[in-house]
Amino acid sequence: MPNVTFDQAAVTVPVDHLPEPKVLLDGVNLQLTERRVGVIGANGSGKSTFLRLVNGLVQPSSGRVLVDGADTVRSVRAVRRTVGFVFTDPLSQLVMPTGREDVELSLRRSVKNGAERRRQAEDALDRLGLLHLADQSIYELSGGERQLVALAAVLAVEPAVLVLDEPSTLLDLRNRELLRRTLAGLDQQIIMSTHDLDMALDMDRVLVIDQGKVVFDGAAAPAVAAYRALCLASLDAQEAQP
Amino acid sequence: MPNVTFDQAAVTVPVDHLPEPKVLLDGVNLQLTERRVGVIGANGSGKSTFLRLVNGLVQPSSGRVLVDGADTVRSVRAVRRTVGFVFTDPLSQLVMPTGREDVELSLRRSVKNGAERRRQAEDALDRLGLLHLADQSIYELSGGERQLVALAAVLAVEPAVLVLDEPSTLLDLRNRELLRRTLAGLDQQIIMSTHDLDMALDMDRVLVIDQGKVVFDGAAAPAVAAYRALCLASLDAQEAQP
Amino acid sequence: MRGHGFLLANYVAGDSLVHRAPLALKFLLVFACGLASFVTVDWRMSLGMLGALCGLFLLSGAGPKRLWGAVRPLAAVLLVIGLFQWWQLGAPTAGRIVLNILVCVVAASLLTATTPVHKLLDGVVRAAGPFKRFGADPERFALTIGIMLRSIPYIAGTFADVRDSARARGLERNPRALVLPVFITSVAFARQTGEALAARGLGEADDEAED
Amino acid sequence: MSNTETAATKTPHAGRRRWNATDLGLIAVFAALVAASALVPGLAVNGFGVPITFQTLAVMLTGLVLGPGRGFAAVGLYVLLGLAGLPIFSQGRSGLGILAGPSAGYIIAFPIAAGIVGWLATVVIRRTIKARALWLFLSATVTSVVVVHSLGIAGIVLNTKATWGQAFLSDVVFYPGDIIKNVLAALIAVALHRAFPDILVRRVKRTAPQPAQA
Ligand SMILES: Nc1ncnc2c1ncn2[C@@H]1O[C@H](COP(=O)(O)OP(=O)(O)OP(=O)(O)O)[C@@H](O)[C@H]1O
Ligand SMILES: Nc1ncnc2c1ncn2[C@@H]1O[C@H](COP(=O)(O)OP(=O)(O)OP(=O)(O)O)[C@@H](O)[C@H]1O
Ligand SMILES: O=C(O)CCCC[C@@H]1SC[C@@H]2NC(=O)N[C@@H]21
Ligand SMILES: [Mg+2]
Ligand SMILES: [Mg+2]
Repeated sequence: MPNVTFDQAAVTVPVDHLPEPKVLLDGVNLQLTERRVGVIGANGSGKSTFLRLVNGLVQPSSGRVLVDGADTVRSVRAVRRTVGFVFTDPLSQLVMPTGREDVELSLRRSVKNGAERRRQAEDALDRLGLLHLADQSIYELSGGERQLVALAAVLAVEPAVLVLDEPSTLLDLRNRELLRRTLAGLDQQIIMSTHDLDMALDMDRVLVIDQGKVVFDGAAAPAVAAYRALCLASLDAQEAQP
Repeated sequence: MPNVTFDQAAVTVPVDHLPEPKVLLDGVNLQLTERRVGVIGANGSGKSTFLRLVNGLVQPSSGRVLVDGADTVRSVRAVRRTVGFVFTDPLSQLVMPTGREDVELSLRRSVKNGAERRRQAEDALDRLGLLHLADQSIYELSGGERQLVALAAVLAVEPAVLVLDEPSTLLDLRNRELLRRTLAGLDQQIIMSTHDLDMALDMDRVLVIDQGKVVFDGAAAPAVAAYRALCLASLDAQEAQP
Repeated sequence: MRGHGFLLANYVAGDSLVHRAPLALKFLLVFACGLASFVTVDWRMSLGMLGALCGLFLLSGAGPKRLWGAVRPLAAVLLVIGLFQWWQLGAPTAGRIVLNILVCVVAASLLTATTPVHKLLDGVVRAAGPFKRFGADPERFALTIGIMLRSIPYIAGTFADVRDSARARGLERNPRALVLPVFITSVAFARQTGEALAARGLGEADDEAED
Repeated sequence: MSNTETAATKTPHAGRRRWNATDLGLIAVFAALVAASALVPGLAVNGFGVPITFQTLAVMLTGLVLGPGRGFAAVGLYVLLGLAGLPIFSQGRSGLGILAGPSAGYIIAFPIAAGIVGWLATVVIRRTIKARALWLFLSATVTSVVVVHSLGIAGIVLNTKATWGQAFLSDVVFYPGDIIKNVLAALIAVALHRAFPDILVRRVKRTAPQPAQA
């Protein structure tokens, strides 16, 4: 497995109306070498920021993030060749008018031959049962169909590390199961954030993030339990308030 | 409760690269008078299309949809005054920079006086406990807060029917619970699609849509069971295939 | 990027003199600055105007950060123009041209930073009122302007987002992957916004009225 | 209930179709696109201080994608707001004074050009599937020569003391750039029509006639 290392990585951004910069992620120290790593936590806790660090979409304000020894800031290009990224919102990822074109675009870098590229693109779409939608405008697909197309576009290039930011939000029961099976069948390392706790339970290691800090790091079941406890505590706190 | 009537409503669209127009929804006949109606089904089955028919965002290609007797095509404005619509992604719904301004925008048509509008907007935000976030940029709100602000903007004009298209998919455990409680406290008729089957179980009546047809219509528990069965069947069919 | 004042500073709640000044007066100021930039012949006059406007801006409590935020997107353009005109027409003229542009930008930002959007819309509705008899619909006209003002930073933001998604897939050198999506996302945003308005019963033509 | 009453008033396709909210959104966003394109630094400047800008690309694209009515409205809105004082003309300029400057003709030509190229685009989209890009490019180029450049030259002559010959020569420098921009506009327009097939020529027809009574 590849080795993703967080070395005191922190992310802060200045905010217009605040005197102090806002801390999105606070000095994270980790080595991820498991095959399936889950990231869970509340809305706004910092999950997406964490994942974006892995392929250099967000750069650490201090500290470093290394993928197999390559620094995500200094060797972005090498890192991006290793790390595939699936966004939560498929529309912010799909950039071409149709699914087929989008998958082919993904393959441009690795497959030079046009016919071969086309074949591989159709293959990738077919694996998720999307071939019949290949030429439909992505804006006329349903939400779930779009999310699957976005997934296909990234899976097509078979990156060594696959980072998925809540990949199942728009999926139905069946496609969620399909995604689970697809991910189970992959050899790559997978780092995935999710609000779907059943999916988190499949992981080999789960991180719970809260307010920019990793507050739990361990096996799936206790991690999910820890997260549930966090939620309940904050709901009760709110109940008590008014 | 208001009465939403589907009278042989069908939606078909021509697709460029297909010889036949695509059928998104196939002659639906229904009367919805229950207080909480759930809509569940696979990705691409036609849920969003169904919901959009209710407030005229999609027009039936044949047949009619009536809300309290008003045709969604001929009397769109009247229908839209009665029916509020909440999208999956609150960012695509909030069109102004802050919650306050967005709610005031909602009220523009009904309240001409600026001061009065401001008062009503604050009222609407306060009812959902959001007043303290009124002037914060919508980009700085958490996912759950954003969804609730979007809800407040829709509720401000006091629609009699509230249509929600997968409102909880982007939310974490806590915010999902918060949304559930908020919805439970509303007097309006609610028609909601969701992939969260726990949420579907709260409903008084649940429709299962499959390939543009309503294939089940009844109480929540059997509906969810029927949908599960459908999913399993199609997964097994796929397993058997290759 | 999305949420930021780009070219036009975002509204800042406040109770300053500028906040309380009538909208018409603030608009007149913007309009006059647009005209003045063609009348002023001396860079010192432009500098004076710019100083006064910046003073007003800071007086409103919107803060220097916001001011800089609004001007920053133009910094590169202004630098290029400044150097080019310096070479062509000499320093005083170059200075005047650049300062005049800054005057316009700061004046427009002064208006948007101290006027909440709905007041701006109300103002447009009133101003467009007389055109009603020619079939104009002031409310929809104002709404369109409101969306346009909000779209400028959004489009600037899509440039950044699109670069992100191209990068995430290692396509940062592919011009197709960088240019086309900006337009596709902008159109998608337009339709999304339109639908969001329609769903709330805003922006549709009166179906009860003459049709 | 209100059937009989509304049946008489609602004749959707009689006369001019009124714009719906989505149309307003498109008009607003394309106006913003033109504004954003004006801010991309235009490096070279011709003899009279008119810069090379991306506005022509955005203006043509607006027409090609939105068609005549909405295209004219979008670019018209852009010009109107620029004249009112928003710093959205080339190089961040604004205000009525621009009408006295050398760019005046070009700016007045923009909305007209968007309208005309929009009308041509409607014809092209209705008639062709293949080689659309080529036809769209030709439409844009013809419009740009006939409308933008000729009005632009007239503006220069009127507002400066130049002769027609001088004005023409100073305008010629824009041709290579404009042709490249029109190629881009046509390619982008084709992609946009594929991504949003119903954006210009509405495909969704109401198939069956309305049942008269429930
Ligand atoms: N560029 C930015 N400027 C200011 N704040 C930001 C920025 N990016 C993110 N944030 C804030 O940082 C926090 C963490 O964001 P992040 O997107 O990582 O959360 P998340 O855990 O992925 O949440 P969700 O479950 O809703 O996706 C949020 O409060 C967010 O509003
Ligand atoms: N304008 C359109 N043109 C062609 N096909 C369309 C159009 N809009 C939707 N579709 C198709 O119609 C089907 C139903 O779409 P709809 O959005 O209603 O599904 P959904 O049940 O909401 O799915 P999801 O759970 O993924 O949101 C999908 O297969 C989609 O591809
Ligand atoms: O000042 C303005 O905003 C308008 C500038 C007009 C520039 C004209 S448009 C046609 C020609 N092609 C260019 O690239 N620039 C000029
Ligand atoms: Mg996230
Ligand atoms: Mg849907």
